[in-house]
Amino acid sequence: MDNVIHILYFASFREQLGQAEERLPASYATVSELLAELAERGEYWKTVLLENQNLQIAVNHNVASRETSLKAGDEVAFFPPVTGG
Amino acid sequence: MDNVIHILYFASFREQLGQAEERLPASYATVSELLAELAERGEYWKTVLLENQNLQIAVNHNVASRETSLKAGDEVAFFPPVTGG
Amino acid sequence: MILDSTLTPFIKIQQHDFDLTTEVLALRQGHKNIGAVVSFVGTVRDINEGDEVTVLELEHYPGMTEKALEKVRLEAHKRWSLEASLIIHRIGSLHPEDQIVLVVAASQHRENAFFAAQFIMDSLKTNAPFWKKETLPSGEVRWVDSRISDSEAQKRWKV
Amino acid sequence: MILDSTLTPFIKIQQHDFDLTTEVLALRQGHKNIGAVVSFVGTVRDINEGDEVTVLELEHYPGMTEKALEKVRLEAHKRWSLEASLIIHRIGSLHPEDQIVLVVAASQHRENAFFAAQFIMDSLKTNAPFWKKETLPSGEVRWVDSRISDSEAQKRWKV
Repeated sequence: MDNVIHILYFASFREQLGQAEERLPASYATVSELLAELAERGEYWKTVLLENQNLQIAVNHNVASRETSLKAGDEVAFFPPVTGG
Repeated sequence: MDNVIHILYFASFREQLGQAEERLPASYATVSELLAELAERGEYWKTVLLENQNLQIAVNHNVASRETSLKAGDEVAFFPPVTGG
Repeated sequence: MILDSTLTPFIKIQQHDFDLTTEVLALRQGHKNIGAVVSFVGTVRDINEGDEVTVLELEHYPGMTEKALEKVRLEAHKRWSLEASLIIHRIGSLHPEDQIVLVVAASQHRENAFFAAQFIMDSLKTNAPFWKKETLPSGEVRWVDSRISDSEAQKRWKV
Repeated sequence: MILDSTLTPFIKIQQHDFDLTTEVLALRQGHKNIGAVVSFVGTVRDINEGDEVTVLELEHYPGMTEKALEKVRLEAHKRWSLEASLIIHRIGSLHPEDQIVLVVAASQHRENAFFAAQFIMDSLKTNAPFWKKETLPSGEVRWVDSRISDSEAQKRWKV
């Protein structure tokens, strides 16, 4: 297991943030801490993710929340409300 | 228009009464009067039709009741509860 | 006096089988605003009332059946905003796993199609003049009893 | 750590189209006690939010999608006595009138199949990670907004 977390962005988030995935060191205890770090990248990241009341989160393919804890090897996904079917 | 009513029996009624249809003079004011006349044929007719609480009645393809009035040319059908689908 | 049964391509009483894909495609034809299609297929079960069934014979009242089904179909269109709907019911000799009945309801959004299809089936079960007779492996032949649960199901629609 | 998505032939995420008859027949195979089969097909409407749509692009989250759908399917089996069920969802570029999604629920009696199919669709709409992007005739491309009515519909199941 690498000492990283794998982050995925889907749909409008992927387009707005200009990337589909990235790897970061596994140095965040919770999703909230990770979001705070990402928001440091600028206003756009802050608006799309941290301050987005409709932000959807999954950790290792399970629905998660900002309080969900993270560990090395985790896959974290951020995406807007789903619209399939 | 003939001066008769056309009577149909379906499913178990047809088998129990041994006939699928018949014509009778149009001399019954209501379904009830017709049923009383048919019951005169014997215990079997009385049991299957007149005294049958589950008797279903249609007049001219519309759901009807014992109170429905009859006139020459009418088609009256007697049958048990339906079981399609 | 008998009125002609309503002539409609959306009610079919037939001995031969039906194909789900074909029927649904034909029904959708020309309705580009359909977003939801709910289909119900009733099939012959191999067991009824605990007994094995080898043949299921379907009898109906020609004329009244079509009229009763068209009434149910139009009522469904009135209650829910359907774009299209279809009822096919087979008659004659059927066997386990055969298709008996098809109801299709199509609407813009799924809720209407679901409710309409369920309403049509519940109504058909209690109002359409069809009768089933089943043959058991012993050769015994018996008429199928109507299910109390069917008339209960129909009541919720407050017809 | 990522768990393998549940391997099941009853969840399919695919680009190619599906055939209703073929899928329903395959699902019924070997279940002789099925008496009711409810199928839902979602199709691409030519109009959304008042605008004509020329292309609908479906994106998903591979791995999580299968897991979310299998969870919904198993929950439906637990709540209603299903004999079999199936979910197919297409991804990629679709056009008006194309089929998007298929849900099939099969049970002994019709009520369970109806409720289960509706539950699966409501759950899929709110829980499965799919996203739609539509192209208008002007060339404008926009992400489809989630419908409030979908999350309302899901609430009635009290998951």
